[in-house]
Amino acid sequence: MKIDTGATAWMLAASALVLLMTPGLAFFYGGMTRAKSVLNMMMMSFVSIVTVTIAWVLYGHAFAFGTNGNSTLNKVIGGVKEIGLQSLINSTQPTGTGDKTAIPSLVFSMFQLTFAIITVALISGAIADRTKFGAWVVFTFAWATLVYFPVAHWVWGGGWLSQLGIEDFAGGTVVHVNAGAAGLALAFVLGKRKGWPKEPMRPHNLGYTLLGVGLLWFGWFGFNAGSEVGVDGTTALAFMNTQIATAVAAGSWIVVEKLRDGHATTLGCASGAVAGLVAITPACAFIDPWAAMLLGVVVGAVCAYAVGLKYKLGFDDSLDVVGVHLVGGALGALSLGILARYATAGTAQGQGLLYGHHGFKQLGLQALGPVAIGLYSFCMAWVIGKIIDKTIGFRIEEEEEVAGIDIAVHAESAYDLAPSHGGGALAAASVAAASQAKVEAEA
Amino acid sequence: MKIDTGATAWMLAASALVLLMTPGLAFFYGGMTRAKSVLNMMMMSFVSIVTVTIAWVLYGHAFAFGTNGNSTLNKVIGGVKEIGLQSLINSTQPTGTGDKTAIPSLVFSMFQLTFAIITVALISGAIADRTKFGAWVVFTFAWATLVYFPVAHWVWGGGWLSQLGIEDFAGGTVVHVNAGAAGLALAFVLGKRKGWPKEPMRPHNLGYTLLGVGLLWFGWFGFNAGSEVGVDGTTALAFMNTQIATAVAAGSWIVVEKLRDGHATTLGCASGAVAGLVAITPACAFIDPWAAMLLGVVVGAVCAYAVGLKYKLGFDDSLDVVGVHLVGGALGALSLGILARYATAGTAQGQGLLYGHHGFKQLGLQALGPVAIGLYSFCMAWVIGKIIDKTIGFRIEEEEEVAGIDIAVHAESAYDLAPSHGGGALAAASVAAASQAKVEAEA
Amino acid sequence: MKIDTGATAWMLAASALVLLMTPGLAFFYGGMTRAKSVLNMMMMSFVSIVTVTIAWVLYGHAFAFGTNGNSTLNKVIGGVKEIGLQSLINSTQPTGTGDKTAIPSLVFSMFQLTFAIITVALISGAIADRTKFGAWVVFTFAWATLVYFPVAHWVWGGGWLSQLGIEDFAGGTVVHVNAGAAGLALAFVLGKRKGWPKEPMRPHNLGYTLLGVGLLWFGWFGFNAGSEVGVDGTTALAFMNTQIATAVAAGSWIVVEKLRDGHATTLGCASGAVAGLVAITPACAFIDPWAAMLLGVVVGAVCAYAVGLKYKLGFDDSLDVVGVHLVGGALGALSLGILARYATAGTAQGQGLLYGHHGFKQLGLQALGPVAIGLYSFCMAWVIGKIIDKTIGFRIEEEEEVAGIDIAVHAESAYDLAPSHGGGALAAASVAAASQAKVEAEA
Amino acid sequence: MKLITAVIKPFKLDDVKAALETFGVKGLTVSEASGYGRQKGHTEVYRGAEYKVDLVPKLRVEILVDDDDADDVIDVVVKAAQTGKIGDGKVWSVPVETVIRVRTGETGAEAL
Amino acid sequence: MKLITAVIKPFKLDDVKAALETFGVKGLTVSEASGYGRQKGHTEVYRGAEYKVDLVPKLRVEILVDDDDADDVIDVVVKAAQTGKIGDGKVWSVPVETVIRVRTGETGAEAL
Amino acid sequence: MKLITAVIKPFKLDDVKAALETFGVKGLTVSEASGYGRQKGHTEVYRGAEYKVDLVPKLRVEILVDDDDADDVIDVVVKAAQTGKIGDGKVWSVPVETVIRVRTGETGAEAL
Ligand SMILES: Nc1ncnc2c1ncn2[C@@H]1O[C@H](COP(=O)(O)OP(=O)(O)O)[C@@H](O)[C@H]1O
Ligand SMILES: Nc1ncnc2c1ncn2[C@@H]1O[C@H](COP(=O)(O)OP(=O)(O)O)[C@@H](O)[C@H]1O
Ligand SMILES: Nc1ncnc2c1ncn2[C@@H]1O[C@H](COP(=O)(O)OP(=O)(O)O)[C@@H](O)[C@H]1O
Repeated sequence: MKIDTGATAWMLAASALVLLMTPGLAFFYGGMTRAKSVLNMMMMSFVSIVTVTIAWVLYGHAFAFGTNGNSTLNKVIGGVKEIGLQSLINSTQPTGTGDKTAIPSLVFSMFQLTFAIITVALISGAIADRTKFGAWVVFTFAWATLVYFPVAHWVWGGGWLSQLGIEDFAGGTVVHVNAGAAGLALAFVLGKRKGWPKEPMRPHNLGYTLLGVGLLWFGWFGFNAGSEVGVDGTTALAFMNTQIATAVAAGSWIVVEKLRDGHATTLGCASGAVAGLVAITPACAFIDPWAAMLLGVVVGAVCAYAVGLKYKLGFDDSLDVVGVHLVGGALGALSLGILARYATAGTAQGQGLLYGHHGFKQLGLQALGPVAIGLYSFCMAWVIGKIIDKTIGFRIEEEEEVAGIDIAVHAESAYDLAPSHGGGALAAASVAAASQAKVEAEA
Repeated sequence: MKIDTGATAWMLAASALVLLMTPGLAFFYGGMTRAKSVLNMMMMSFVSIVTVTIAWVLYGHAFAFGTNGNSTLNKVIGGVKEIGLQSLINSTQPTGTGDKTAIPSLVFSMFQLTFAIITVALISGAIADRTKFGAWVVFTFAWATLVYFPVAHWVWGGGWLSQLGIEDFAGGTVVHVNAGAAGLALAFVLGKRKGWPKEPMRPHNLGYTLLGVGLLWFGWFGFNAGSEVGVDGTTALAFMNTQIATAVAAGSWIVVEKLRDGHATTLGCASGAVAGLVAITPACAFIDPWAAMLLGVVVGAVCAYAVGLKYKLGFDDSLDVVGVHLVGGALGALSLGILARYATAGTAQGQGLLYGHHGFKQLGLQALGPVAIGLYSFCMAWVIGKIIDKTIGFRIEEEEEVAGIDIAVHAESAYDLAPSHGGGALAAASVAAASQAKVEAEA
Repeated sequence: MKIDTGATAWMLAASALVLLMTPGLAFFYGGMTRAKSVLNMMMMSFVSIVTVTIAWVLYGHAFAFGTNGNSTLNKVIGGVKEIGLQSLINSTQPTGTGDKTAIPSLVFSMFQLTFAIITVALISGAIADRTKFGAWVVFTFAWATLVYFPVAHWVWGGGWLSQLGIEDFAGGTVVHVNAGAAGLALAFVLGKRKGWPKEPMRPHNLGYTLLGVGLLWFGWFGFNAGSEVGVDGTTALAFMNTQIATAVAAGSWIVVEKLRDGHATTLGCASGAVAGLVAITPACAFIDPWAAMLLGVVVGAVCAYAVGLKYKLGFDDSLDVVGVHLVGGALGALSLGILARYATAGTAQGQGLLYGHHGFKQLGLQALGPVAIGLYSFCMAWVIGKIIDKTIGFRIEEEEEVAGIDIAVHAESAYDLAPSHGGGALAAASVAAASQAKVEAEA
Repeated sequence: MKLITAVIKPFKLDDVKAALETFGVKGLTVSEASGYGRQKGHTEVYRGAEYKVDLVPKLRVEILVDDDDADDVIDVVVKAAQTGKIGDGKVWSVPVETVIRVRTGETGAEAL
Repeated sequence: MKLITAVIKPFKLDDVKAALETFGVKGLTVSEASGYGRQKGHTEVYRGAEYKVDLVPKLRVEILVDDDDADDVIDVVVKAAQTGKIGDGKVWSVPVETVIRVRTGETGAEAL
Repeated sequence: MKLITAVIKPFKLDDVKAALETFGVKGLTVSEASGYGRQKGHTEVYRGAEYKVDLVPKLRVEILVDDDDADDVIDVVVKAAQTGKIGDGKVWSVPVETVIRVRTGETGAEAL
């Protein structure tokens, strides 16, 4: 098929944008931890790029988007032909615009890879400050393989959920419910941080968190508007709705805060924006601007309360992966059952309660998606987590946790800002570069 | 009209780029405040995204770019058909390249929305450290509605200024003079910060400021080269000229500093780059590379002096919105009257003194633009500001200002970096998570 | 030729992406210095944007990509027609996709300009904390003029190296070996920092370094996939391979660290990613995904050891420009001699040992490139550096170095974070805004 | 009047504050410090180069008390700050000649 | 010799420095501290969870003076640091046995 | 028992620590401070406005020692911290009444 250079240009840009979201997430999360664990938090995101990329090239693309020629088996898993991505070179993939043009298959693969990466990275927010790094590396491989790749296949690769007619434009369930449920499971497997919730664990650098939101918001345009895999009016609608729901949800969250706590906070604004991004993700291409606004109002307010649940229920979902991604993602997916208007252009297929003839059926389907994926992901993450915990151990020592995971696990500290003689007198001046000998010996 | 996927791809990317400029601005500004007010400074930018997006969807696009069928009324304001943006779905907008291709109207709307957002956010630099957050929210709605939307219509929506023949490619007057004049008005309405100019108020984090400049520079390519609304040689020229003027102005500013103060500073380099970006904005598509260079030299030097004016005249334009945006924007707009060569391809229409047959007329028009828009914006901002001040109050209490607006208004502090036991012993160790009960009670 | 709007859209985006890499580099490098020299480190990057842009417009493009009509002279240098870029307006440049479409010449020029900028900026990592700012400014002009522009011509502008058949898709030799060799030369010219290697000089802000890596990685997609100058399957392959090698190299580096030092570090992950980006640069469009993976493994491990060389050999390449860029770039260039499969589509031209009929010849050529360019760059940088050192001096005073270059050279300090009364009581409270009078007097 | 200075582990501050409040001491002044002693610091690694950081983060607490209370307060602090592990810190007391409350100019016991 | 220590509100440092200079004191040493006392701290809110921060930023100023000047210097500091509002801080003095200027090895009054 | 306090140039800390260790002192407590005295600070410039920063970064080292060692320790510190340039700092000593090791409750010389 003929390559549409315009569509491809957009998908190249979109791929880069979505890839940037993971460093963005590293800063969003990193700013919320304490100064002694920011590096570990960021490393959990960065290493997800490493591990998921490797898994993707080796078999991830094949499992998620390959075909295996067996229509029953194909309901649950892709194929093997795409292993190593070799077969994608010089092949093309039709755009989503229905005009018989294509983009190079490797661009599609790259775009999808970035989704897999950030989904895995999102989970890490639930287990801040206390996770063995090696265990996390193992978990990312296992969960991507056993959960993300199949689930992506179910919804986007022609699997059973898509065959049922479930709609998820850019990943409300595949990405956010999926990651949120896994985060919840790991929060249980790892248990509470020492001192939680009695000890205060407030964000150490809200500038980083805002930077993260800025990059996430920016990248999310690629995430959502790129999911059309092409350039047309749907791309445009997805883009605009993303902006609307995000801005409105940020506003909604801080209005709730102002009324409830007396202050509109920076972290609330940032959290609201992310909640809006999450909720609009499945719906962005299917609903009207006013509906995006409505969704923004609802998700901003709901999530502003949902993040308090963990105190009530007593699980230490440290950075609110559940309250924002699981709740927000489910809400967005569900909203389609009511508000979807453009699900499949020109037909009632996939339309919601307000527009479709089979509205209740779609609403049911839209509820089934989060439930099925959420349950699957929760159970699998719990099992994987438990196995890791029983074998190599999933949690660092209590003393390391108190002293700070950055130094214990990565042998680094994030900041050395003291002005005296530049570079932290208290630290640097008392430091001995003990290792040159060692380095030399080994080099 | 047929959608040009290439042009659309660029406009999608450009829209994302310009949206990123507002978080970029948050960091540019945030780094220049003191540590006790950085969050508030950033929140003024972020909340502008919220409020202006809402206003834009509801009526902003309609007011700025709609038509109302009445040619006299249309000189000053757009229409109402586009309210809610519903009518833009599946409609298209011709590209600026004259080849009968189009982009989806919602992409154009999104692109323009990002301009409205950053224009409003720019104003906040004039009133750092002392502004009631609720009052700022009200101001953003009012000023966007009464000033930005109409002014955008006058120049870009077919209104009276464009009918007169004023040229402003990407917003030297609509964005920068407009915001600068409003900033000046608010600096008068709110008055000086306690201690200004006697007390030192030096930037607390120049890294943030440089990050902001990096993101602004990056995003500005979308701003300027996106304003062609299409992809052709003009887009390319706008892009290149943006780079040239910005780099040269940054250099020009630090040369002035080196000669005047003995040091080339980081903040000077950053400020010069922004001044260059501002000045080239109206002119980027109309002038030659050598002229962009000349403009860069002039604006870098002029603004390096202009930021000192506030001490002389005694108004506390805290982060130099006037010295950089009003002065730089006016200079750029004016420069067109002399240097413009390609204003309307193939004709003398809009050419400057050096090239056009009607050069003096164009120079006059180019002077009229900043004056008319500057005056209108200044007066309206002053009136809106005064009304807000007399009703809900525009300024925080003196004690809150001394203690720091972040804690007073947002109940947050930006940094908690102390290494002792991670997360600021002096703060965190002495904190009690008093609120779980409250959260639970309310959740 | 007809402009391909899709290809142009991608090249516009790619140009913006590559431009962003230099601020990204500023943060990557800045985070690794001590707190007292971060601003100077960043300024060396930012001012490179200024100086190289000026040189590029004036004569850089002409020297690198112009033709002079003399085929012998043209082996070593471009022409003069493009001086001032005036002749590029409204002209076009064929895309690299062989389909007879074009992009505006100014877009190509802008894209190439961003390469020149970052190459120069890369060098600064070798001479952190001790370089006179004015001397650096002079050096950037001289080195860009005498080294970068000719070398770019040799490889990409039709010069002698390209005529020999050397392959370098996106700049493994032109950018990385070139910059690395110059960095090595300057490390010798300037000598060691006071106290090196006995005194500890650990990174002061690893968050900045990670931010830098995030932006570099993001921008590098433009760097590599943009080097196709068009949109086709090759663009897609370059993009995907960039991701693969980078992720794998980051992983490879931290595995080496874990085994050797006991800890997988943040800086190691960041460094590995950059090493991967460097090594894949020349090869990205020519090799298979599995080969990109292999290259990633090798370069991550090799560079993890190469950065220790400076201790052994005793030169203070402060931020490891040699260990990462010279070594990584040479490795990538060399790898083509073995792994290249798609160098020129459909022919054995340029294929490596594994595929080509003339494999050893290509391997020899791929060794020649780094050697020739590395030697030329090293010698020229040494000579330029020595001349600067003997005339205006290249190094700051020892006392300034101890006190910190930021204050000595730029009269600024990067951070003022103390919470007491906001904005650093210890600093700000004791400061007197002595200069208003002066400013007024001069304004 | 005595000035009691305690160098303690940072995460013990809350306990010390609580114990002092129970005892009846109403004020104190804290500052960040770093300690060097039997307790070892840690090692950091940057690009393979190892750095020994042998200073350990501590807090330095100062409490002005009446002569009569001094011994009791020292006791209270020592008990509250104790973990039994190396690095728990030191407490010492120094005689003070005058204490003045800046706000009112009160001196001596009134100033506390 | 006496060591006078003042815990003051940070924004008063300039006034204190100026007053001391007028009086004739040429040097001092300052460090960041946090105070706990009658003055209340503030509340921070993160995602609806409230944190009470009850330490208030202060500066800790140390001035070495001759015995004869001690009372006057205390006076000067108290006056300059006073705002009359809760939290103005404390000033106290402690007897010092030796003072040495590191640069020259001078001791006693010469060392100041 | 004596408390010796030294205000020194930050980059001298390593030398001081080494010298004390050689002498036999096993522990000390350090904190960041800023000094004001004969040594001038520096000037910073932001958008053409000049700021005089007249406080200079210093470290404040506290060492508890036995009465007998006090003079020697002072000597050791002064020698190690000396550069001979203005701003080298001061060392002073103050009598201490009690010292307690928090971990064990030991007092006096045992506590050091
Ligand atoms: N001689 C001393 N003078 C001042 N402070 C000391 C001295 N010895 C120890 N300290 C402080 O007490 C802290 C704890 O001492 P350390 O020897 O590590 O453990 P412990 O007191 O439990 O034996 C040190 O970190 C240091 O701050
Ligand atoms: N007993 C004490 N010992 C040491 N410092 C104290 C003591 N009481 C108060 N302070 C210091 O003095 C500061 C002011 O005390 P506070 O009780 O808040 O106000 P005021 O002195 O005006 O009554 C405190 O922040 C603290 O730093
Ligand atoms: N009277 C004083 N009280 C307390 N500290 C002082 C006093 N005078 C000087 N200092 C401290 O000693 C440091 C060095 O003093 P300074 O006058 O600059 O140099 P020098 O001691 O070499 O003459 C100052 O920075 C300050 O921290």
